Amino acid sequence: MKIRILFFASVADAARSRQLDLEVEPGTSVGGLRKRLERERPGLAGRLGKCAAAVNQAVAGPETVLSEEDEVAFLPPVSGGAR
Amino acid sequence: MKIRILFFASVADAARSRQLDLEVEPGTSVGGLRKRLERERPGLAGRLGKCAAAVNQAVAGPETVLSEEDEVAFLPPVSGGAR
Amino acid sequence: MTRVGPEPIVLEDALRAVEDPSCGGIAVFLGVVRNRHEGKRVTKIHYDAYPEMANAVLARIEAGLRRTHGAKAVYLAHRTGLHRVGDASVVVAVATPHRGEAFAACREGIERIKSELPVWKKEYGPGGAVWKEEVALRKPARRTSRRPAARSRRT
Amino acid sequence: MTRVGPEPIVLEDALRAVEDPSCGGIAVFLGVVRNRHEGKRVTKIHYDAYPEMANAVLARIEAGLRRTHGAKAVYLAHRTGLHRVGDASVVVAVATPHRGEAFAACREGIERIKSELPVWKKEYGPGGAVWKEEVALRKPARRTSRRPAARSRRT
Repeated sequence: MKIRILFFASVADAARSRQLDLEVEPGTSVGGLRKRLERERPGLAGRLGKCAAAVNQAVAGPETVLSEEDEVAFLPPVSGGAR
Repeated sequence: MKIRILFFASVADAARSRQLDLEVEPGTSVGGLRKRLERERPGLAGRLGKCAAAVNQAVAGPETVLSEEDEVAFLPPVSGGAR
Repeated sequence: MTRVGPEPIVLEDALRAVEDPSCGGIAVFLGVVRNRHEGKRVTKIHYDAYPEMANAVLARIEAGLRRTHGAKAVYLAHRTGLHRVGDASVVVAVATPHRGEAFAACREGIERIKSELPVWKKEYGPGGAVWKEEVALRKPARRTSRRPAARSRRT
Repeated sequence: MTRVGPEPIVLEDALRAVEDPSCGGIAVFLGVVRNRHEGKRVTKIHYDAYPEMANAVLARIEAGLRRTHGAKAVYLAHRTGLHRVGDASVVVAVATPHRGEAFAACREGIERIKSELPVWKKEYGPGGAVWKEEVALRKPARRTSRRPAARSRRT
């Protein structure tokens, strides 16, 4: 099934891309996708572990199972700002 | 000696005046002036006791002794506003 | 920068006054006339003031916010005269390097204004007008200990 | 009302958006780009964002401020793209009947934006540019428990 992946900030720089459409097996989880991307795309090795993930714009844990047409975003840490 | 007296808000309404130039004896205190005004000006009876006083624009206690040309203001309570 | 008078409050003036390249946070409080007070309808408000003293009190509050909260830029203004519902009567704007200080300074600014500023509010409603004289004016937290000069000796 | 995008932040828009005749207090926080960060000079900032999600997060924060603090009107905006020193990047404006609630809601608004909003900051200085990725993005305090719909099912 087809899903869309979004990268931002330093991860987009490392991926040299902000968006990626990918075929994955039914049953693929967010955590499984993360491992596959780190393995298959050299720039991403070690980069996605520090990211939160969102599925269809809502934060989702690694166990979340993906569906056809899902939009999966990897969200790096934010600055937080000086209080 | 001559002093200037200022009234505000409900006290100005009661005094039918915002400003009054008055001759007072040397040695007159803020508290003494307050008593005299309440006695001599009917509209003010019972009205100045709830006011703070300022001499030359700084809050001053009743014992403060006045000098020539002082500006004495009677400051009613304020609204405080709803927190 | 401080200001007491009948001119309308303009937020852009407040912002321009607190621009500071070292500051990342600007907190602003704007007090506006609302249509009810303690359950009763309000149609307009008149603010009476002792302007010379009010300006001096605002200047003292500004100095306090700079000293206590490290505020780099401060704008404090209270409008006088007649206000309609929705009109701004008071503004506090503070710029600080970080946001926590901006909030603390802004809050302290409006609380001190509400309790120390010689400004009085007359509320108009269907039942008539009434002065809201409820809280004794508080002596400023800090003031010069020197007895202030008499009128003739100032300017 | 919420807004994420490259348009400059205009404070008057925020104020107009929170006008409410039942409200006596408007608290505003404005985050601006400053010329230093942790001792280093900053010349400009670039904000990257996930705009669709950021707008959804802002809407959830707005709903939270209305529910928790009784905010009657809320304006939340974050600008994206390139900012110079002094440019506003984020604004939180909240109108409430009384001032205490306005401060509390405004503070909560900016804290939630800083920790929940999918917006990233790249800082430019004499030594080059660096993404400031320091705090794990926090899952919003409240969210719908329903699993959100996939792309094709939304619009």
